[in-house]
Amino acid sequence: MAECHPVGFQWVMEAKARGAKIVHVDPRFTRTSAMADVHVPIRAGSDIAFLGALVNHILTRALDFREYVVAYTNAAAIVTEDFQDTEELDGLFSGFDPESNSYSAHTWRYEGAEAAAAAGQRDPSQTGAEEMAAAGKAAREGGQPETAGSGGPSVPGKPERDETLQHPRCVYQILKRHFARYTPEMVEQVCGISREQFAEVADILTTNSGRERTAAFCYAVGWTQHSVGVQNIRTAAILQQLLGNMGRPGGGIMALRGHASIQGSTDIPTLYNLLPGYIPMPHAHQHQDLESFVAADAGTTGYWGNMAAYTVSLLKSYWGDAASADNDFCFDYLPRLTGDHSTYPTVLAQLEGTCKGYFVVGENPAVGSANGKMQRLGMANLEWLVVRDFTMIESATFWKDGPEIETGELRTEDIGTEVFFLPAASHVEKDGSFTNTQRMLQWHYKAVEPPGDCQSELKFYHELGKRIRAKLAGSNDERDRPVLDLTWDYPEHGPDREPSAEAVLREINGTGPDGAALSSYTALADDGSTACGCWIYCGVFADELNQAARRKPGREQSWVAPEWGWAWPSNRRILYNRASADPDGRPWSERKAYVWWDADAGTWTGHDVPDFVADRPPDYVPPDGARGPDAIGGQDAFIMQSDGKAWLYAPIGLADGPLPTHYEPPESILENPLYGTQHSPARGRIVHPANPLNPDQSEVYPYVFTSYRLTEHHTAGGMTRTLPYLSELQPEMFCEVSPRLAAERGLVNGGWATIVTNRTAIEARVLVTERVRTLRVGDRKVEQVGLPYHWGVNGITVGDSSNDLVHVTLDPNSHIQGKVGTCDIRPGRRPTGPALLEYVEGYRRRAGIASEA
Amino acid sequence: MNDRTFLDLWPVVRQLRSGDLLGRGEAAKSGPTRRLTPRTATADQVVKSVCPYCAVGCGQTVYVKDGAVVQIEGDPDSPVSRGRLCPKGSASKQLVTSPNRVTKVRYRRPHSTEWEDLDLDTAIDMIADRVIDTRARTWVWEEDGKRVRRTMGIASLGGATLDNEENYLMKKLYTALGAVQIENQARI
Amino acid sequence: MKETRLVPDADFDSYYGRPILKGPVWKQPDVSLYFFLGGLAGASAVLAEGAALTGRPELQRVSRVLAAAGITAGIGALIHDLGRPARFLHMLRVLKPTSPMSVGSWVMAPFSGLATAALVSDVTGVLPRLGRTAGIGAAVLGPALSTYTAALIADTAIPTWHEGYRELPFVFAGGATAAAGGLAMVATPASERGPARRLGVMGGVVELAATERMRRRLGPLDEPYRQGRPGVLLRAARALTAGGVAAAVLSPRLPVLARPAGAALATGSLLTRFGLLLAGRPAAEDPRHVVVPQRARLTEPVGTLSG
Amino acid sequence: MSNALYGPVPNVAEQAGYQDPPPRMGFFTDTSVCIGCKACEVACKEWNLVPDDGGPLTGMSYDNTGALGANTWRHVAFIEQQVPARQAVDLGMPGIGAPGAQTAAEPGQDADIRWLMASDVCKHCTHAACLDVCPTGALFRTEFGTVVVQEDICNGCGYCVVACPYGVIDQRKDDGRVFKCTLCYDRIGDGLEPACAKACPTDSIQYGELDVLRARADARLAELRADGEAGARLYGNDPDDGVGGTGAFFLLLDEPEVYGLPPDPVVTTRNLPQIWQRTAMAAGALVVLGVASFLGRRS
Ligand SMILES: Nc1nc2c(c(=O)[nH]1)N[C@H]1C(S)=C(S)[C@@H](COP(=O)(O)OP(=O)(O)OC[C@H]3O[C@@H](n4cnc5c(=O)[nH]c(N)nc54)[C@H](O)[C@@H]3O)O[C@H]1N2
Ligand SMILES: Nc1nc2c(c(=O)[nH]1)N[C@H]1C(S)=C(S)[C@@H](COP(=O)(O)OP(=O)(O)OC[C@H]3O[C@@H](n4cnc5c(=O)[nH]c(N)nc54)[C@H](O)[C@@H]3O)O[C@H]1N2
Ligand code: SF4
Ligand code: SF4
Ligand code: SF4
Ligand code: SF4
Ligand code: SF4
Ligand SMILES: [Mo]
Repeated sequence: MAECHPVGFQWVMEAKARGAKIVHVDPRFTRTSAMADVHVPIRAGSDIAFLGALVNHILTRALDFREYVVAYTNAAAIVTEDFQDTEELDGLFSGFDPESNSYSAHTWRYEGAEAAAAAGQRDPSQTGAEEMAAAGKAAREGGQPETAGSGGPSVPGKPERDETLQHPRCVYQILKRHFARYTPEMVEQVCGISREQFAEVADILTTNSGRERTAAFCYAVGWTQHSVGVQNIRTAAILQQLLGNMGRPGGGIMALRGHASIQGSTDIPTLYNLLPGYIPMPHAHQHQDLESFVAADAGTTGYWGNMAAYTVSLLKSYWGDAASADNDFCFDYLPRLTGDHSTYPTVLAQLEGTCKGYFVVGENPAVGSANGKMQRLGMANLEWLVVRDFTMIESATFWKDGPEIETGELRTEDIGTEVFFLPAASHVEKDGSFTNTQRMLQWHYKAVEPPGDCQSELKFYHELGKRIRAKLAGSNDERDRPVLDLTWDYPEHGPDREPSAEAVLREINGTGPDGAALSSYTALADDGSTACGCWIYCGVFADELNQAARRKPGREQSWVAPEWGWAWPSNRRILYNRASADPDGRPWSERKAYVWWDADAGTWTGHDVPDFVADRPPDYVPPDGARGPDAIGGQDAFIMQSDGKAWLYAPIGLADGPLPTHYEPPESILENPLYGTQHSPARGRIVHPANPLNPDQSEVYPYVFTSYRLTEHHTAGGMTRTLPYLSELQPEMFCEVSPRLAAERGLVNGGWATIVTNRTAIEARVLVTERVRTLRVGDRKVEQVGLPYHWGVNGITVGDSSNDLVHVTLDPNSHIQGKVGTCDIRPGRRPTGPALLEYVEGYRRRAGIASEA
Repeated sequence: MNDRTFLDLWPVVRQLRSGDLLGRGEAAKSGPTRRLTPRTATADQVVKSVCPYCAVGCGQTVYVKDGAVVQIEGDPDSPVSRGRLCPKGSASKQLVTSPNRVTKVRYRRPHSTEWEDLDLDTAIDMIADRVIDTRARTWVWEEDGKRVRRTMGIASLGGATLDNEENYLMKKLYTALGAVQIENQARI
Repeated sequence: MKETRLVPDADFDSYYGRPILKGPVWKQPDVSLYFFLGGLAGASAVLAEGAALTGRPELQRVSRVLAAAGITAGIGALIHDLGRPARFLHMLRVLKPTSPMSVGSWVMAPFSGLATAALVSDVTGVLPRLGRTAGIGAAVLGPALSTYTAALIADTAIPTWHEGYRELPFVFAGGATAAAGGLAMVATPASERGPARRLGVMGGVVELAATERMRRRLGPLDEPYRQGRPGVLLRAARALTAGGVAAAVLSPRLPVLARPAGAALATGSLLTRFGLLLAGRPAAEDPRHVVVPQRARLTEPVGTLSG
Repeated sequence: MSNALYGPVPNVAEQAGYQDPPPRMGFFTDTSVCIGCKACEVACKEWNLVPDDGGPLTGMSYDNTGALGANTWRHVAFIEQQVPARQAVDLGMPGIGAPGAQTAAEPGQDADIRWLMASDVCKHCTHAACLDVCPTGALFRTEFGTVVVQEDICNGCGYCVVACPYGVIDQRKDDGRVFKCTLCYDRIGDGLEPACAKACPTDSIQYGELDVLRARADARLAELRADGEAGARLYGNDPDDGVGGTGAFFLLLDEPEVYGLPPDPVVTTRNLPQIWQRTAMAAGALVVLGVASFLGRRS
């Protein structure tokens, strides 16, 4: 965190100054470790084993916050008899289809909850046993697990419960059994973490949780970028639920996300599987009309129950008057998914030739995406490519200076891609809002005109849309109706006739029947009377004011600082904050008071906007058959969940199992010590000759590598390798190795090393450092190679890209790439030109992998 | 020391006149030093902004003089960052004013070995044509007997560095065009 | 008061062995040359005045030339060394007693005028009285000009220089007189060479003795004077000076030795300047020279390094 | 007004000729909370338009700027050390040379590591050798008690470079003049915080009135000591030290030399009276030699 979110880290330091204990779990000793009370070096890719053992530690010693657990989590829920755990199936859950490598969640369901097979549910895996497997696969590929970005997926009805937590099939007991084998000894075997250190962390965590104290988890891509990325975070979520750390100040799980508006670009997604506000993109097999699309949620409890209103309002904001009840609000204008159309399959489509045109707008896949070669080969096979950036990034110049040109795999003259490089305007050259990692929107103002041809994306896309519409004007082709009916008239201003970003934000916020900006998504209707571009952002333009531009100085308001920017939903700063009060609505403790029930006023109140129905008393019990928000009970603190509870066990919604399970990374030096199942069975595999994996436990690739960031550089480097002040601070690509590995391989500090995988080999300068520890995993010594991934061929400082080494294997839920693999490392620089191919081939031969062609 | 004589221009004289016999302070100051003003004070516009790098979302204050950015520093009002910036945030001015920025459209013809110049207007027009053409050629109404109403011929990547409003317009336009392979950094 | 203790090699920490101090950025040979020429000029002005007072016109002429040419060339070297030569006159913006360079500048400026005036008057015969007065002025400033450079390098943080502050002025005074005497020996006819020879011999002896004493006191800090190029230069300088002294002593009986003796004395003085100055960089770059004595005085608080 | 060359000075600005100067301003750099982010280095360069002077990778942990210099007015040092396992009491065994050079073996279970980071800067000495030796008055003391080079005056004589006991100030090669931290004289004159301190995410660099900072530092030291951080110490805060105390002082977790700082610097001008005295004696000696050379025979 100190490395990648340094200014956010000031709050960790603040906490430390007040006595907080900081534990840092990372393969390397980083700047964060330097400030931590405890640094826990871990074998990359083994976090579930470590976290799972903490779960086990809590459960076996009954250290959980029982009152919280019973009231707010699904610990008491009973699961059907059909469910079989990894204990029984040696690492698999019930419902696995080896044919499609995917799960059906049917057997994971709650007892008593309807197993209704309503068509078109958000998660189709409950559509009945016959279609289970196929539907599970479709759901996974359709990226539906990710639609849980603002609340869990729906389970219809409420489950049977045993509040004594004794029922053998209640979630609590299932959890106990599932994690029983996650012992400190196992942690030693799997993660290379000593029992003493494990005990210390367990003690710090549990003694700092409870009524008076809370513990928080912060994570980022050290957890997500794995084939079990989502399950890594799920394990932490289980811990936090058991310890009562959710929805409370100083608690929770903080995703330290990436770019300035990565959160915004998920909320208002430029993602294939989502529409704004986590509304899923319709799937061809389930959603042919609006009714089937919203049906699954229409039946459920909680705020997702109003899905129809959100969807219709979105369609109205896209197609305005053209969208009416008569034409299903233009629902049919939406393209449908049939599978996984995420970025890596798109690259496969480029290699196949089906994907012909590519916009790269503010991303640098030639350096940033896993398996850089696949990315470049894909781009070399396009008809046209538009790159919009500040500088000549590698994704714009691959056709003349990519590594494949050097090796002779590609010839510039043979590459038929037509490339447009369009210069982009920077953040000070345009108005707009970023949503930071706390879900907070902050407005930035245009300060100067963009130089030369530079334009904002807003201007470019608006202009592009205008031209396409003009060129298609008069077309009678049904295909063109969505384009021509689009509401696309935004007020323009300034010398370059820049569209008004505020007008767009207002459209996102939504307007009511009278055309005035709405102030809350609760006002959205499903009859076409309201329009709203992103329901969770409704309120950001409340009172016709740009709430994201609010800048009341932090020191002039409470520590929650609610009048700075605007956080979705409803300017709420801590989600599920109802859980900061006990079931009766009283703060768990005075120290930790945040939101509570004011019985006299008959309302929830506190330091933040309560995340609850404002006037719903703690003792409210919804009547049978209640739907939508009406079905939220007074103690259902997790209101976006359809059952109102935090999920220790996920009966639905995950592609790789209801509980986190340790699997070895796709390339591993170990045999899975926990189960006979080596890898995550549902992991996303990208099969292509350019994406070969190293064999497991190969002596040819005996070391683990992992990749990461440096404080001084940013991601693929386009924004830092081009700047003199940052380049001089980290002037060359390097790798970090332990003194023992250096001795073993003859690596010299400051010298060169070549790092080899089945994909290719790269070179880097060497830092020999005690900060990379040799791990004792069982009775063997495990060495890890650390690789920052910021370098490429352009810029002030240039170097080989780590991502040329990284294979593409995806998390099945989020389709995110991995960051670890296995490799060999040798002193000296790598061969250049065609000799590099021969060198890598030599490794392949020795590893016994037949080469393709 | 306000009533300066001509002789006072010579610091040696000032040394003797002021108490600064050793010529350490007051006496040694030069004219430009006396007139020193920070460029934050001489800026003709001060604009509130947000750091463009990472998701922490630190507040920035942008100082503009004669239409150019002269300084970017932390916004002390921000409850997120309290005026602080990391090295990247601190280098933001260089990001914006860097001579390495490419400010002209560049065009590479298929199979060509070089970049060419291209007029911005023409470029956008050509891109619009490419979109229309590719879309027409790759349009699919149905797949496996189900209506899909889309093109798999056009993809887009990027969004996490962009404004919400930009992402909104992008997704809106792409969706209307029937393009579905729209992706950003959330995936990688 | 304790003198500098021995520098033990063990038990010493540093930051990657990096220098703690910055070495001199002075250009070479400019600055060493200036140090030599300034010293030469100052001592020559004294010699010239002596010659004038005692009626030795040849010696007077030669010494006046050495004083004026020395300082002119010296200033040239100095200006060449400056990072911003156009700002040479900024030297006279302030007068700072805390800065040997400032004081030196205020000495050098009038000196150069006076020495030049004295020479011009001597050569042209114009304004002889003023010329003489100028000569006296130069002779008064001369000793300061010859020695302030010692104060200059002693008043730095470089331990090897600073810790030599007791003897350095004598090294420089001796060297300056050795050079002035030596060069005057070379250029003056035998009839008027006596004072030059005696000056050269005495200067050489003082230079040798002071250098020896300084280096002994420096102990381990002497290392930069022993090693590398400075070591070679200083060894050569010592040989030349010692040889020059011996030859000069013998020269009344063996007149052929006079000119070589004078040249050897001057060259010895020149090389001493080079050696001392060039040692500044290695002295600054070795963190041991900073850490070890400082650490030692911290652990034994009674001892002080500089007394 | 004492015009002292050594020892504590109650009011440095007054000593430099200012009447009723504002309080002395300075830095307290608490290295125990430095995360080595180098924001200070970048912010300083951005504000002061300092050129970049990047070289190749140094191999010195994450330090690639090496040292303070004409183009690096803040420099962050990175020190990797092995320390006995989980005992924040001992100084450990600081190493020299490249990290990892000390042991090629794996660290024992009894050895832990720590990574010290510290942002160094000009000390703005009470007795500033650089200033006192400057012949042009380019270096001067401001009303805030700080030490600043005037770019329009400096003639590049280079004297200050060798005078600084901390090796701070240096010449910019292509320019000839010397440069160093100005403690953002322009900014503080306008009531602003220096750029580096403002950027510092963890408040490792604290700017303020020196007296206030010294008190705060004492409290912080006591706190760390109480936490068992036996190696913690203040550096430069003592007006009785060799430079009269510094305007920019530090809290360190190990010996100064480990961070590349001199353990006990003494301002060279402390000996200036003796130096002048010796010089006068030598000049006198020169006169004596001159006179003596005219005694005796005529040729
Ligand atoms: N300076 C800087 N800041 C950034 C960025 C940047 O490029 N530079 N990028 C931004 C972006 S886009 C993102 S997504 C965030 C990412 O922020 P982070 O997730 O903090 O970034 P990383 O450095 O990639 O990974 C964090 C740590 O994970 C460790 N790690 C690797 N493998 C494992 C593992 O298996 N288990 C565990 N426990 N740890 C592991 C690495 O050693 C590394 O120290 O940062 C954002 N902030
Ligand atoms: N091996 C390995 N690979 C990784 C990771 C890892 O940890 N290990 N991390 C992954 C993660 S989390 C991420 S987010 C990616 C990041 O990878 P990328 O997103 O590909 O990398 P960036 O360099 O951030 O690319 C963003 C580009 O957007 C440009 N840009 C900035 N603002 C604008 C704008 O307003 N308009 C336009 N048009 N362009 C703009 C920048 O100049 C920059 O070139 O890398 C991923 N790759
Ligand atoms: S200043 Fe640094 S921490 Fe803050 S938003 Fe920018 S990159 Fe992130
Ligand atoms: S540290 Fe050096 S440069 Fe800074 S004031 Fe002191 S003597 Fe001058
Ligand atoms: S180099 Fe400049 S600042 Fe340094 S002493 Fe010389 S004139 Fe003064
Ligand atoms: S005070 Fe100003 S000049 Fe000095 S280091 Fe900090 S930013 Fe640079
Ligand atoms: S900005 Fe602060 S935390 Fe960062 S390196 Fe500098 S002193 Fe350390
Ligand atoms: Mo990211």
